[in-house]
Amino acid sequence: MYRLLRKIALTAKVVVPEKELLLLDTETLGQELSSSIKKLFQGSLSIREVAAGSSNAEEQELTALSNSYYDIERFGIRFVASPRHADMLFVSGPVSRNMTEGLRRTYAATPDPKIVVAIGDGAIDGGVYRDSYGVWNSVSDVIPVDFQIPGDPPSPKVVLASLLKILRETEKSTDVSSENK
Amino acid sequence: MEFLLTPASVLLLFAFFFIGSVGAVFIERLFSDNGKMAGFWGHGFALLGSLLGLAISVSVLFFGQGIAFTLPTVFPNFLLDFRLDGIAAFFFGIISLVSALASIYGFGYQKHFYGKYRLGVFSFFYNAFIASLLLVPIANHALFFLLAWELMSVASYFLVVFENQKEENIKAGFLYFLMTHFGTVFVMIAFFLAYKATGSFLFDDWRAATGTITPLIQGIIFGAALIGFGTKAGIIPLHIWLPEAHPAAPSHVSALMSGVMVKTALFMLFRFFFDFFPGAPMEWGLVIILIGSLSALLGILYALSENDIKRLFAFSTVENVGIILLGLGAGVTFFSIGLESFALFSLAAALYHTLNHAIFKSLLFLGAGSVVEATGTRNMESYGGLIKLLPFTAGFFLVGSLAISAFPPFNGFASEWLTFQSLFIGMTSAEMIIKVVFFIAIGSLVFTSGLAAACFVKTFGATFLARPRTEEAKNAKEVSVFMLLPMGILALLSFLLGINATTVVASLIAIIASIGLIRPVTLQFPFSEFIQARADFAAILPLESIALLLGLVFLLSFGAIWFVTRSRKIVVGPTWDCGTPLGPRGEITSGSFSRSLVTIFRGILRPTRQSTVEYHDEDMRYFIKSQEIRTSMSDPYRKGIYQPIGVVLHFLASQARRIQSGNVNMYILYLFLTLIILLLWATHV
Amino acid sequence: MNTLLFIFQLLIVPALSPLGIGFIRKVKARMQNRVGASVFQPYRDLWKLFQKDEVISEDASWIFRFSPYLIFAITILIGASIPVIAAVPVALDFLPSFSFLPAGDFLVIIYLFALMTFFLALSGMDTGSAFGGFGSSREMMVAALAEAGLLFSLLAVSVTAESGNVVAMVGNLQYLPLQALFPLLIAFLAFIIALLAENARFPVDNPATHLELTMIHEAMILEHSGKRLALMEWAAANKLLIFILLAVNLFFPWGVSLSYDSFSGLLVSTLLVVGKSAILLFGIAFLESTMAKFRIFRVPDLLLTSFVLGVIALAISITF
Amino acid sequence: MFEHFAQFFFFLDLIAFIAVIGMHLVKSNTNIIRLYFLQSLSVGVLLFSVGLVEGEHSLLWIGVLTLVIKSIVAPIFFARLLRRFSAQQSANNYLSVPLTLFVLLLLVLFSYSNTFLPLGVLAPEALGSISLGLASVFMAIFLLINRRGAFSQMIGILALENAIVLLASFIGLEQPIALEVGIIFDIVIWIVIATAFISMMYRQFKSLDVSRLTHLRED
Repeated sequence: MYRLLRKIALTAKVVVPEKELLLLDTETLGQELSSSIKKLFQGSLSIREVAAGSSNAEEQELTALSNSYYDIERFGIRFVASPRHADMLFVSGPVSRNMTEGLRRTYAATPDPKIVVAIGDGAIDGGVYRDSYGVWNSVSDVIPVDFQIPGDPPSPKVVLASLLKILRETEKSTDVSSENK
Repeated sequence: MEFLLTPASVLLLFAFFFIGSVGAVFIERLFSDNGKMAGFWGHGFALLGSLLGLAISVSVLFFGQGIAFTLPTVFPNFLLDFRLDGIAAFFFGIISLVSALASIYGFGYQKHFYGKYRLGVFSFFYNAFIASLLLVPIANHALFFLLAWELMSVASYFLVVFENQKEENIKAGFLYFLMTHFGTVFVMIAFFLAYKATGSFLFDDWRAATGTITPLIQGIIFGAALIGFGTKAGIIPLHIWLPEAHPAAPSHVSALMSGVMVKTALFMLFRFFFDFFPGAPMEWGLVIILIGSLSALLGILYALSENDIKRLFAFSTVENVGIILLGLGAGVTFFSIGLESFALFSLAAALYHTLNHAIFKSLLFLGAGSVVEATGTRNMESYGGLIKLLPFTAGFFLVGSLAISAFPPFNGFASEWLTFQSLFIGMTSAEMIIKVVFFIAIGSLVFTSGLAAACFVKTFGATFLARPRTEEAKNAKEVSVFMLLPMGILALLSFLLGINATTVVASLIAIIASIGLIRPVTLQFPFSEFIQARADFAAILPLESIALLLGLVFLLSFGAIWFVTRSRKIVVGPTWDCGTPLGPRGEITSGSFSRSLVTIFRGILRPTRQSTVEYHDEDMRYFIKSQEIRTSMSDPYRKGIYQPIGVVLHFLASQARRIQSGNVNMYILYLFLTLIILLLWATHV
Repeated sequence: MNTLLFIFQLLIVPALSPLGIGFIRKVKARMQNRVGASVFQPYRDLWKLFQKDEVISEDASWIFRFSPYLIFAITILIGASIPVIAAVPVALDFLPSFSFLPAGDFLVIIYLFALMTFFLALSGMDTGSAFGGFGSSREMMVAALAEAGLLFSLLAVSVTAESGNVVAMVGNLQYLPLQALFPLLIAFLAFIIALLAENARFPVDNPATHLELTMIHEAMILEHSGKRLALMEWAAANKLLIFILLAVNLFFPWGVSLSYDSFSGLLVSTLLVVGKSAILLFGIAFLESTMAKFRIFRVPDLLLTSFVLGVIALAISITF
Repeated sequence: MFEHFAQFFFFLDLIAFIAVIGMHLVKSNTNIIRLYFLQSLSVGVLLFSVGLVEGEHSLLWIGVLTLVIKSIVAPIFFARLLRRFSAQQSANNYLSVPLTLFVLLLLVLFSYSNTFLPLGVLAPEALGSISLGLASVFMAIFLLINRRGAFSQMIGILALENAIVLLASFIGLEQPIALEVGIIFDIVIWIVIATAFISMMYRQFKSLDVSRLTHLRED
């Protein structure tokens, strides 16, 4: 036990600095959130991940988010079990026929104000499974989508950066817009 | 008001019941509306009688000195001697209160029997039952008491087997009849021993002759009384008839039986240990406490594993009888080691729990009655979601469950808190044996209250919450106002009795002191600054301020939160079941709820499980067509104690049959031989 | 002046309890070598949940809608009646009899917590989802068995302190010689086990898990959303802080000031209480990081050991 | 009242005693009726003479009544009954004759033994006839046990009746008249029942043998 504790105490704290994340240029498609919602979810955000026929690639990347390198929790973001507790829905994979009902129910079960993020190429436009008989090609065909994070699968850094950009970008732009107003 | 204190009022009371019972039989013949008028007549007069009884007991308790009179009878040694002193008036009051409310409930419940059973007969036995219940505390002559006791047993037997189309009711009735008379045998032993020791059947002479009884005789009398009245009260080894008989009776009768008839047995135990032969040695107190803790713990464990709603309440009656016995046993122990005022206090706790249990148990049984009336079955597995269909019943049922699980603002908590305090006092006494026994009592009481909370979450949840699991539960409808009114009154009473616990305990201490052998002195309680029981005033935990605080804090937080979140919307959607449209079969039922606790206590409960599998093709045994799992509780008492006794009796009986050879001459020979033997014995003795 | 103290006493526990939860999460993160959310994250979570709308199941009855408020109110009531910084019951100036003293009786506290668990389990069962039902069944099992250990440990303290009221106990315990407090150590162990069981902490239930088979407390609040979820989380935090304060002030009573007037006494007592609670919270977090969760049917043995420890403590404290 | 006529009463008692013994030994039913006639005759005469001696008019009537009913009506009635069922011969015992005699001896010794000395104090001068009467009571009961035929058992009960009356009169228990009439009335009723019973039994079992009744017992 003692050796474990000593190892914990001594190992260096290595975590992706926030600045580096903000500088990453990721093109996130989707219009701005209103400032009130942004301010609301600034401090704390709970995400419910829905795998709608995904190839589990996006899920691997998302689990990596809560390790000590990326450590999503320091931004007040955490993954929750029930859509009732969730604010944001991460939907991955082209929505398969038998997941449609499940996805619609999850969407209905999430209280407002809620954000839907289609993560990974599969979710955005069907990716490699496009136009196959079993899928709807994209999440937006089933439920309204607010943001998209492209990539097959997008790396954790990209996901984290886009998340921060979704929640914080207007500051910069408001500073910008407030300046030029 | 003075009229209520005269013997005439008591006779008028029994006249009401007489008219109610006999009249109903004729009424039923006159009107051909399958018993509707007879039912109203019977329940009406029962209501009148009980209200008069309530008035008498209130006037005796608070204004008068008590009623005592004697009616001579034909037989020399048999006097109808009535005596209504403080303690008898208290029980008289409880009985008449619960029977009044049960009769009101009966008006609504009787349409359950139209056309199926004869309501005239029901009213006859119903009035006879209540009359005999009221006779028991008032009887002051041993034989008169035995008459009332027997009348009570017989009347309740006929009420238990009233719905005789169901086979299990008949069996339950037979077992009940057998066990009560087993108990009555011991009661008679106690009475006749007392008669032999004191030379008279009058209880007053017994009270006077306290000094002259040898300890041995007193011990046997106490033992016989404990077994006799214990059978009627339903202490653990003798309880097997209670969960059979109480559910079989119509609901308002089982409310009477569970809430009140059990209390008459405890009343007589109190009389025997404190009124007739006070000064029982300490060992009796410890024995009562051990029986009490055993009954409490095992009673609630069996209630927990029960799926039939009325059997569950019957087992919980066994548990509450155990708790009352704890208070009584503590009283006997303190009295024997000289702490009279603490004895007074723990007896007040026992009587308070008797009153509370009579109220919330009858509330729960009436609630169960209306649920059974609405759904038509007693099996909790087929209920579910009834709170939306029977809103008032659910509300009152919740109040009853809160009261019985002893939660603060209600009366159950007040009496359990008092029982705890009296057990704490016993714990600090000098003797080691007393300390050990009181430890066991506290341990069993705390486990019992924890399991009681779990049991009543299960009962309320499985019956009223979530979605209806069967068709009957789906189209259940709210019961008539006659059935809701008594439940409402009982719920209000159980709240009021919880709130002003102080005044109730003060009057109880006065009642017990009225027996004249214990004078309340100032008590110094080691455990709580809140108990000050001086001569005339007993202040216990101010439950009303706790209730007030809880109410205030609830309103404050509710208002603040409502203000903060008033602009938020509430959307009503389907229950979240991981996206799959799970039907009502997915929710938890009473059996699965108690499965974890039953598995933990499997050593005691010994659950049995048979699973039968049916394959499509017997020898291939790969594809299962259907699988059935049947879980149930084995009944150790019936297998362990009553079965062997039955076998032995049967064997003896079959031996005795051989004497009946069928030959007339043989019988005359037996006669002749006995004649000769008697002659020899007569001349030589 | 008393009114101010009365309000202070009323609000101290709900105000500080999210801080306790935040501190435990921070230590657990640190143990996993993560930065972890800030200590004030629970406040933000609560604030966000209060702003959100609610989705309530159509099968839910009025019990589902009102029990969060009742549960929250119970924790506030108990929080106001236990000794936090000073062990002296405060009553309103204009209504002297209206104080929190009666609610401080240790039996009342145990039964109020049982009432809270009662309604928590009912609201879990109300929506008819399988998780809620099983969560309530396991919660009632744990609560039924933990109550024994809880009662016996508090009883041992009350026997040593010769008083039934939690606030008065702390006052009396300070004057007792040290060896009189020896049985309290055993009682403390029993109390800690009961604490872990009642607050769904580690060996009994994993607060962060969402695994249907193991979660007890989480399963019951799966259906709650918006302000009702916030109330449930806050009530759970309050309950944890109350247990921590009881454990700290009852079993290590030194330093708790006996009156509100001396400012220096209050300062010392505040520091001591915060320090002791921090140590206890660190202990819980440490336990959660280094220990595996017990299988559900090993929990009764744990609770039985707490019961036996309580009985031993009581036996010792009675004989001496 | 017994001093002068002790011998005469003892003689009557002896006749009754011998009648009962005869009932055990005789084979045919008609003889049993004749012996019963003899016994009731002796009882009747005794009662009549006691009435005469005591000057009790009521006793006289009782004596006449017993004579008429017991010794005249009953035997004729029974004889006609026997003729109807033509069962004159079927009277046999469980025990063989020597054994019956041995049991009778035992009973006589028992009644003469000193167990019944206290009874003597009631009528000191008639000690012999008391024990004789007692013996006849015991023997009448034994007759019921020993006889196999239903008819002889009927007569046995009536003989027991007479023996009791005899014994009572010797002990001086001339009961109040109501009891006497009661006993006589009893006999009349008994006769009616006996005929009904016999005819039913006969119609059912075609014989008066009691042992046939055993299979009536339900197992």
